[in-house]
Formats: sequence, structure tokens, C-alpha cells
Amino acid sequence: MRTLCIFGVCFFVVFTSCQREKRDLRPVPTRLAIYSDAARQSPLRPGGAEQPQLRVTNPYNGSAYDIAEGERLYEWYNCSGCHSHGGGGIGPPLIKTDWIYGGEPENLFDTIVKGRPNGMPSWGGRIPEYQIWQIVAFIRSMNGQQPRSATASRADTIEQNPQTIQNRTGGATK
Amino acid sequence: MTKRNGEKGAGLKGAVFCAYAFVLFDACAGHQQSAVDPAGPQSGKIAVLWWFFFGLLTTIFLIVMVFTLLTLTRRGHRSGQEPLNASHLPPGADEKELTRIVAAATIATVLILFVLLIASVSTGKSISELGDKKNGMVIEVTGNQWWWHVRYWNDDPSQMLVTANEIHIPTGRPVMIRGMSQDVIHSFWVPNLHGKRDLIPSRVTTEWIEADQPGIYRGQCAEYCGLQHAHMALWVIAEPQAKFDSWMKHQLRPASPPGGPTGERGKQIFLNSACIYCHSIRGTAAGGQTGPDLTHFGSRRSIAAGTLPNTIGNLGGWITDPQGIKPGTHMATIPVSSEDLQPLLEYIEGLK
Amino acid sequence: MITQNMINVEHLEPSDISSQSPLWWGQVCIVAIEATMFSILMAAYFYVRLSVDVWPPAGDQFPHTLLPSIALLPLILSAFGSYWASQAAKKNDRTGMLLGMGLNIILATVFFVMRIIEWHSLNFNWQTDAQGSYVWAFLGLHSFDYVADLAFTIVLFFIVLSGRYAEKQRLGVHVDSVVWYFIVAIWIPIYVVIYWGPQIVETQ
Amino acid sequence: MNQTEPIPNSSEREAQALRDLENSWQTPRGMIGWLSCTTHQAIGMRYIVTAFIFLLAGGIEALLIRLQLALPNNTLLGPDRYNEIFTTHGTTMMFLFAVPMMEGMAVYLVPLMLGTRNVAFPRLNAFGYWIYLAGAIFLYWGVFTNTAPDAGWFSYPPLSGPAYSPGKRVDFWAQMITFTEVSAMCVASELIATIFKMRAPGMSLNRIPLYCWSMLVQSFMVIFAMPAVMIASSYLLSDRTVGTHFVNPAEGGDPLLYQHVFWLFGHPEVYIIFIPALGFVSSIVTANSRREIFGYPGMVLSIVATGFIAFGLWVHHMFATGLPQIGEAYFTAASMMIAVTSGVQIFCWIATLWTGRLRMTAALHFVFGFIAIFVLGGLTGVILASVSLDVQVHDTFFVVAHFHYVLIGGALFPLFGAFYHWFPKITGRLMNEAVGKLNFWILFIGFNLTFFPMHILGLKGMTRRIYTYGSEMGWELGNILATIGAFIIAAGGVVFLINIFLSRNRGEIAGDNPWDADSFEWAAASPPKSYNFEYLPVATSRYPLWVAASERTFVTGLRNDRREVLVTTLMDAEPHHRLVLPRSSLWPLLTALAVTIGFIGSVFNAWYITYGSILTGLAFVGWFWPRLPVETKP
Repeated sequence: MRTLCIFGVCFFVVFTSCQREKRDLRPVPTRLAIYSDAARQSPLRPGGAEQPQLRVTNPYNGSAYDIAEGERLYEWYNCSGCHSHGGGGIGPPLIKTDWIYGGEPENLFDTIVKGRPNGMPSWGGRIPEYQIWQIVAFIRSMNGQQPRSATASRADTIEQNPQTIQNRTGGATK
Repeated sequence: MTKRNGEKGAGLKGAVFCAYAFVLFDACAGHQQSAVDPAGPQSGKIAVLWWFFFGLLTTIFLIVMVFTLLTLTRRGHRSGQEPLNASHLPPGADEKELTRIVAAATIATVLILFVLLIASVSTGKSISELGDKKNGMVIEVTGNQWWWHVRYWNDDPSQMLVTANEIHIPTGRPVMIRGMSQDVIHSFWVPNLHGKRDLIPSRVTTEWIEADQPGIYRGQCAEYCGLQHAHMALWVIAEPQAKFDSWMKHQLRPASPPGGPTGERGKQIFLNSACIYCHSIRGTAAGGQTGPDLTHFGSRRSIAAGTLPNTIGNLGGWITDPQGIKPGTHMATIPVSSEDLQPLLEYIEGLK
Repeated sequence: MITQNMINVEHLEPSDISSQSPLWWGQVCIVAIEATMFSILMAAYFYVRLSVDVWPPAGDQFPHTLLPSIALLPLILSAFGSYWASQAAKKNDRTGMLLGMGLNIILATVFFVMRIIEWHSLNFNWQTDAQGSYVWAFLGLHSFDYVADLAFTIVLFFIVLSGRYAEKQRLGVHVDSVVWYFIVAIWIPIYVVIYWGPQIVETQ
Repeated sequence: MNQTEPIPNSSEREAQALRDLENSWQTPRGMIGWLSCTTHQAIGMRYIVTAFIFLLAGGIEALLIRLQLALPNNTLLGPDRYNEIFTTHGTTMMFLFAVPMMEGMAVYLVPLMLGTRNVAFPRLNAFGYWIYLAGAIFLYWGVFTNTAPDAGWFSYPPLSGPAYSPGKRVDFWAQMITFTEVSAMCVASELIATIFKMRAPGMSLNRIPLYCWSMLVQSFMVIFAMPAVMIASSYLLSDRTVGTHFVNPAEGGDPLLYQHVFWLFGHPEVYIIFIPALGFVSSIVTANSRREIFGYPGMVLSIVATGFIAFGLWVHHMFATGLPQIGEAYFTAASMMIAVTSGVQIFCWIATLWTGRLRMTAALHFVFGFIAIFVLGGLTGVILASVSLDVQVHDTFFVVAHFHYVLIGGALFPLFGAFYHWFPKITGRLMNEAVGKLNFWILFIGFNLTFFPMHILGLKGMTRRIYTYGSEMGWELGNILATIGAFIIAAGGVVFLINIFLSRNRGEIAGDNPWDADSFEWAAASPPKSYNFEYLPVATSRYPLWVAASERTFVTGLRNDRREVLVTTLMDAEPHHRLVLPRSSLWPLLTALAVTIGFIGSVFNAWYITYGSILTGLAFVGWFWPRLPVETKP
């Protein structure tokens, strides 16, 4: 009985140590990232033949540290210059569900690596792969597709909650 | 009896410690990051105050210890006095005398503290009067995780110099450090020149420093600021006014063009890489603002805020594996192929 | 045999409903904790307020003062209900306790409804800015205490109504009134800070 | 004291009375009984044992820190692990060891010293312990699941804010604070009520043992200091979890305000740990110098004054943030004033030792060690009070040395002395004195070897909380000495544990009053019965057990068939009324569970505040629900 309890506790301890708090301070440095096959923008395939699908998962999915790093890099590489804080501007908004080039992590990765017509530059080979994945993780968090417990409640800098901004302006005109 | 010797041993040990302390304090002299090796009027006044406090407080400590240990010898005289008298109270006369002595000791404590208070406040006041707005120069220091952004203030914007992790100051001239922070709280501390001043986001804090004689002084971030708090150092280089002026003149110039074809190739590699998103080199297209300015990188003493001495080999290590040298740093591991590395290093190191 | 060295306490009351009771002191400690907390929060409010020029921050309305001021009336009256109940508890007067607590509960509920109405009309929330955070913290913490003590009073009301009570429960009614006085009293400075603070120290 | 039973033909009644007392005060057997226990001896011991385990945990973390810093450019721990470990070390020592340990000692000793049978609120006492345990497990659950906090034990924002401390690490820290502060406030309220209202008849204010005075002051400090940290940690938690702006400068908040509020708690916190130790020292000195303490009124006044002044000097932790000069002068003066009150205490102890007839027990060794270390720590405190000096040594190893001198010297040494002094009361057996003295010397030498060099390291520019340093800095010698010293301290700890385990089973039988000490706890049996005293004692003097046996007085007339104690008046301790204390109950545990669900849940989802409140409310109703049959007036 006692052994069982101890095993129970160990099990609990080991398996609750989740992805959320993982911090990889020395990520795998740099590979030139080409994952064109991984990102699938449409279920339709040329020739109708089902090609073997290469699965890629974001290593930083659900990791609070990497989402925060992604947020920093999003600013540093001036993503916000076009996409603002997810609301869009010159570039399309990122808080949305319908994506032209797909909204799965591998699609976002692919978009960042290759760039897209009409202004989205290609970042592949210029910044390390791990940083792209961090940015992808952050973008997904803006859509609420990361666990709440891994994302920041607010930035320390500016108010980002559009709902609040709306409430406030709405209230002011009242 | 053996116990008593033991307690006496404590006293002896105290003396040994004091001697040891002096030896170690002595070893501080000539040190590049020491609070008791002043190189300017501010730290000089603080050091004088320190030695005053140190002497007085050590004396007090020794007196208290002597009396504490003497209580043990008195026990020796009285060991035969068991059992106790019923009241558990020594004769009234003794108590009266004790009361007088304790009261006197308390009054003495108050007086000594008054002396220390006055010494402390007057030192503080005289330090705060050292600044000189007319003759002084202003340097803005902005803390970042984990490096220092430095800007020499000038009313003429073209004369404003931006550099990083290294401050040159002229000797004998007061310098005002205007401290700010880009992210979390840091603290600017160059112990040989002055005490520390926190750099707080949303606030501006100021501190006057001054160097008496030429020298190279190390400073370090003193407020815990995250993963690489340990590797956030800076250098303050004090030099005579003329030398400082020529340094300033040189630094204000845009980056020198690369010396040879390898350097030229390195420049192209730099400008085509992601380096430019964070770093700027004046006179080129690189204009990133989030990392240290590299315009005259080659003339600096160290890499990565005092982490490594500035040599071409260290720079190569730093660029290829920053996370190995400074885990958690915000310096990205930019993909550079092995044949591109050497020209790149040559170019950056050539930015004297 | 040393019979003369005994103090006999058999004649003493086996309980007491007054400030001599340890429980009364325990409640006073809780009151002290809460009062300290609210005082620090108020000091912090002014610290933050005095470090900026524009207050309330642009976009935030000035809180309305009419309804909260009217609401003070039922709140202060409810303390008298509480006092009535506590005096009745000392005298073991069941009707008095029920009436006092009943009055207390009704008036307290009236006040709380008025607060909710006023609260609802604020055009900022805790995420808006520092003023929002503070106002919501004051209202939230005070409401938390308020509801907790109101719930406790309601439970005591039903205990007394059911007749299953003795000295301990009467002592409960008594110390409950101590906490209620505090909750009423602390609201007045908070009221001043929330509703008049922005206007008193306005610098615009 | 049994022979004082006044009634002739008494032996049978006597036996019956003891059986009744035993029946009404004992804790039910079995698991449920253990969980529902509300006696102060058991709860006190649980606090002490749990806090000691966390002392060991904090000690192991300290050894890891020292190993990492032993050599320059060491790579034993990375920066992330190192930051987690020093944060956990500080947090553990302050919140999970020092405060609960002092509370546990008080919960155990205060009712005995006051001559009563339990604390005023036994169920609240049990609740406080469960909450503390839950908070401690919560933090260490985080530590073992790679969610250890890493923003330092005072977690300054913005570093600890949502942007620079992602994840739940700091939330675990902040919520653990909430647990321990609730626990501390429970103990503080019940100690205040106990010391004010449940003293033995005749124990007027000027006869309260100094230890109880110190616990009274400490409890008041908890009451007025803990709300500040409650606010600081709530600022942090709500900023991090629901997006408030208390410390966000961009929206009108202020990161410096957090520092003010935190240190408004943080500085008194040091005295919350240290003042009980003054009480230990006074008890040990009185008993072992075998004379009345010198200057009782001065001692009491200086403890009370320390309590007051402690609230007026928090800003000396923030001198480096740049304050107006007039403020600096005020806080320098206030900080230095503490030296006067501490000085008075030291002088009075030395005077007592000077004229007493010393018995050099192990406990008294620790008192001498305390005086040496604490005086040095106090004097470096005077240095820190001076703004000009503070800006040089602030946030360096000089400060680390200073606060270890005042906290280990000022609290841990007296605490070890107290273990040696009261162990026979708690277990009935004496600890081995020779091993105790060896233990003292190992700790004393190890301590000084560890922390003395840190003063010099600080002056040589070694800042706090750095995980590594270069070999060119000239800090190797001090660091390697400190690391060696740390392991000597650890050896001292091992010697202590061995002594405990050996003495517990094989120690010499102590008897009720092995030290011929003066206060009421030594009139109870060793170990004390669940009801402490068969007849509650009456205080006829400040040193009631030094009164001749024939002149001692007792209370009779309390009912033995229920948990009845005597309530006395505040000033003169005249008997006022009888009070029935509650029996064992599971409700404290259930309520603590409800609160825990609310607290832990709210770290992940703010709605748990509501769920937890409703559960807690229900649990409290169960707690207060009248039992059938309702006890009515006899």
C-alpha cells in the first residue's frame, strides 16, 4: 500500500512536469530550414496521388519561455511593423482563423521561411530555425492556440487586449 | 576548564579573523572592481567614511566580545556558590551598579550612533555637492538584458555618440550618468568611482562620477536582472582630456571602410545576414537598434558585456555559439557558413 | 496538606459574551489585518496617483458619486441592526437577535445591490489601467469581505432561528457585529478614495 | 504538585480526575484522529518537524549554490538552475523554515509557559498548520516539476512580471507566499488572544516571561506586516494572471511601489524571525546563569521598541533607487536606532551573565555564539544604514554576509540553543551535552568560515546572485573558503541529527525540570500530558518556579470532563471566566483543503477564486455548525 502511494506520488511528479516550463537555453543552433513539403496549404494534391506527408511539429509548442522569446523576437525583427500586435496593418492580421497559406504551425513556419508575395520577406537561412519556431509559437498564442497557462496575461509595455481598448473607447463616447 | 579554553579560543579566533580581514582588504588595493580602492572623489569620500566606520565598529565589537568572554572568567570565581540563594538575585548594591553601567553603555551607544549618523549624512551631502552642471558632461546609460547602451549627450545631435558596454571619460571632469532601462531593473555600479544606482524602467536616475587619474575600471550590473545577470559588465576608461577628445572625435566618425578584399567580403556577408536587424554600423546600411552598436567594435576591450576579451578567436566563438558562451543571451545564432566566418570576423574586428 | 494555596474558580461563568472573550480578541486581530491591508492599498493608490499628471487616465470616466453616497445610508443603518443583535445576544434575547440580524441582512443586501448597479456602470475594468486595477481591487476585496460576513450573518440567523444555539453561537453573533462594524467603517475611507479621490486631487 | 490536593481521602478522586482529564484532552487514535488533532503540543511539533525538513532542503540548496560558486567559470549548474536554486533557497529559508519554525516553537511553548492547556483557538491552530503544509508542498511540487521560481526571493517586477518571467514559476512563488502568510496570521491571532487572555492567574503584564513578550510583539508584527506582502504578492499574481496594471509603468502602475510594499513587509519580517530568538536567549540565559534576568523592564521595552521601529526603516533596502536626501537621512537614523534597542538587550544579557552563576550547557554555548555573531551582524547593519556606504555594498556579497550573520547568528544559533534547552521537555530525555558542545563548535567555525569572507568579497565587487565569475576577478580564495565552510556547517547539521536520534531513544531521563529553570513549562511533566497541568498553576512571581514549593498556588474548580480552561483579565490576569475549548475536529483539515483548491486553482484559472471561496464558505459553516446536543448552561 505504502509502495503504491510512493509510486503514485512519483508518477504524479514526473508526469506533471510539463512542456510549459521547459527552457532550452542552448537550442540546436542552425539548420537551413526547408520544410516545403511539410506545410500543406490545401488538401488537394496534384495528380490526385496521395503523397507521403512529412510531419513537423513545433518543438516549442506550449513552452512559456519560448512563447515569450517569440514575442520579443516578433518585436525585434519588426514583425509588428506590418502585422501590428496581431491586428494587421500593412500586412494581414494574425489574430484570425482563416489563413491564406494555412494556420498550422508548419504553415506559419513555411510562410516565415519562404516569404509570401506582396511584401512578406523570406527569413529562411537568415535567422536560426529555433527562433522561427519561437515566433510561430507566439503567433499561435495570439490566436489562443497555446495553453493559457503558458502565455503572458499582458505585456509589460502596452495594452494589447483589443476588447479592453474597445470597451474603453466605447465607454468614453457614452 | 576545557570549555573555558574553548570560549577563549573564540576570542583568539576573532583576532585571527581580523588579521585575516586586514590581509584580504590589503589585497583589494589595486583591484579593478573594488569599493575600497577609490579612484575618484565620490568613492574617495565613501572609502574614508568606510574606514571610519570600520575602525569604530571593530573597536566596539572587540569591547563587547571582551566583556562577553570575561563573564566566563567570573564564573570561575563563583563556581562554589551553589546552591542558589532563594531569591535568585544578587545583592541590591550589585544591581544598582550594573544598572548604572548598562545605562552608561546605552548612552554611549546612542552617542556613537549620533557620531556615525552625522558622519554618514555629511558625507552623503558632500558627495551630492560634487556634481557640476557647468563643466560636467552627461552620459546616458540604458540597461538592457544583458548589455549596456551608452549615449554621450550633446546639444548638437550630430555630436551624440552611441556606443555600448564601454565608457570613456576624461579625468578630473565630473560626469553625470543618466540611468534608464529598456526592460527590467538593472543597477549601474563602478565601485572604484561611486556607489551603485538602479536603472529603472519608466524612470530616469542620475549619479555623478569622476575619475582622479587615468585608469581602467570595471563595473557590473548589481541588481538581479535574469539569466545572464552574471555577465553584464562594463568598462570605464578614464584618460586625460586630450586623449579623450581624440577618442571622441574618432568614435564620432562612421565606421572605417574595410582594409582589404577579405574585409570587403566580410562587410557584404554582414550586410546580407540577419545581423543588421539588431546591430548598426554607422556608414553602412546596418541600422538595427536592439543590439549593441558595432561602429567601432574593434576598439573595445571585450565582447558580450565583459564576458570575453575582444580577440578575433573569441569573436568567432561568440558568433558561432553565443548560447554556449552566455546561455540565454538574446544574441541570435545566425547561420554563417564556415568559409564566410573568417572574412566576417576580419571585417568586424577591423572596425577600430 | 496545603489547602490554602488553591484558588477555586468553580463559581466563575462557564462562558462570557463580551470583550473579555478570547474570540473577541481574535476578531479584533482579523480586523487589524484587514484594516492594515486596506490602508496600504489606499496609500499605494495615492502613490500611483501622485506620480502621474492626468488622473483618472484618459478615457476613464469619473466615478459617479450620487448613488454611492445614497448607498451609505442603508450601510450605516445596517450597523445599528448589527449592534441591536449583539446587545440581544448578551441578554440571550432570541427575538432581538433575529430582528437585529434580519435588519442587518436586509439593509446590507440593499446596499450591495446599489453597489452592483454602480459598479456595473464603470467604463473601465481591471485590465484598463492602474486606476482600473485599484478601483476594482478596492471594490473586489471589500465585496469579498462584505459577502463573506453577510453569508456568516445569514448562517447565524438560521442557526438562531432553528433554536439550536447556546453561548457559543451567541458569542458568534456578538463578534460578528465587531467584524460588521469594521466592514461598514472601512468602506467610508474607501468610498472617499474611489469616488472623491480623483476629484479631490485632480490636477488637470 | 500532586501532593497539594486539598481533599482528604483523595487518592481515588485524584485518579478519577486524571482519567477524566486524559479522556477529555486526548486526541482520538488512528488516522482520522491524527488528522483531526487540535492539541498545541502535537501541532507545535508538526510545525517544528516540517520546518526542520525545509531547513534541510534549504541547506542542500545552499550547498549547491556554494558548489557552483566554489571555482571561477564553474559549469556545475547553468544560469537557469542556479537562479532557481538561489530563489528557492531564500524562499524556503524565510517562508518555509524560519517563520513556521518560530511559530511552531511558540505554539508548543507559549501555552505551557503561560500555565494553560492549549492555545485560544485550537482548531484555527490546526488549520494554520495544514495551510502551511499545503503551501510548502505546492512550492516544492513546482521545484520538482521544473517550475521553480527564478526571480529571487523578493521577485522585483518587471523581472518577475508577465513579460520577463513567462510560465508559472513566479506564480507558484507568489501563491506560496499567500499560503504561508495565512498560516502566520492564524498563529499570530491565536497567540495574541492566548497571551492576552489565557495567562495563569497572577501573571500580570510585568510577570509575563520574556519569551512570551517576544512572541506577543512578533505576533503583532505579523498582523501589521503580513498584509503588506499579501498586497505585494497579489499585485504580482493579478498582474501575471488576469492582466492588471499594478506594477506596469506603461499603464500608470509603478515597479518601485512593489519594492516599497514588499519591504514594508520584508524588513519587519527579519524581526519576525529574530524577535522570538531574543526570547529563547532570555530563557536560556536566565535558566543557566541561575539568576533573575537583569533589566526586565528594559528588555520588554526594547523588544516593543524594536517592533515599532522595524516598520519605519524599510527604505534602507532601496537606497540605490535614488531617493530625496532628506528621506535618506531619516531612514539612516531610523535604521541606526535599531542598534540601540538591540544594544540594550545585549548589555542586559551580559550583565545577567556577569553576575550569574553560569552553568556552561550546550544551550548556553549557543547563546555565546549568538552574541558574537549577532553583534558582528548588527554592526555591519549599521554600515548598511549609512546611505553612502550602502550604495557601495548593497546587492553585493557584503549584504549576503550581513543578513546571514543576523539571521543565522540571530535566529538559528538561539534556535539550536532552544532545541538543546527544551528537548528534555519535549521528549523527556536530555540531549547529549558533549556532542552538543561539539555541534556548537562545528557550526560556529563553519559559519564564520563561510560567511566572514563574504564581507570581503562584497567589498571586492562581487555582486549578489551571479552564477559565475571570471578568474581574473580575484574572488577565488574567498569563495573556496566559503564553500569549505558551508560543508563544515552541513557536518554540524549531521552531528545535530545524530544527537537528536541517539538522545531520543537513549538519552538520560530528564525529569520535569532538569535545568532548575524558572518558568511554568518546567512544572509540567516531561513530555507534557495532553492537558499540560493537572491543576493550572498560579503565578506568584515573575519566576514562578523559583518560589519555594510551599508557596506555590494552583487553580481548582475547572471541569475535567470537558476541555475547560481559565480566561483571565488583560492587565492583572485576574480569573474572569471559564472557557470550553473545542474538541478534535476534521473541519480544519477540510477547510484547509478547500482553501488550497482555491489558491492553487487560481494560479491556473482565476475562476478558482470563486470556486475556492464557495467551498471554503461551506467548510466554515461546517466548522461553526452547532453540535448536538447543544451545550447549554449547567
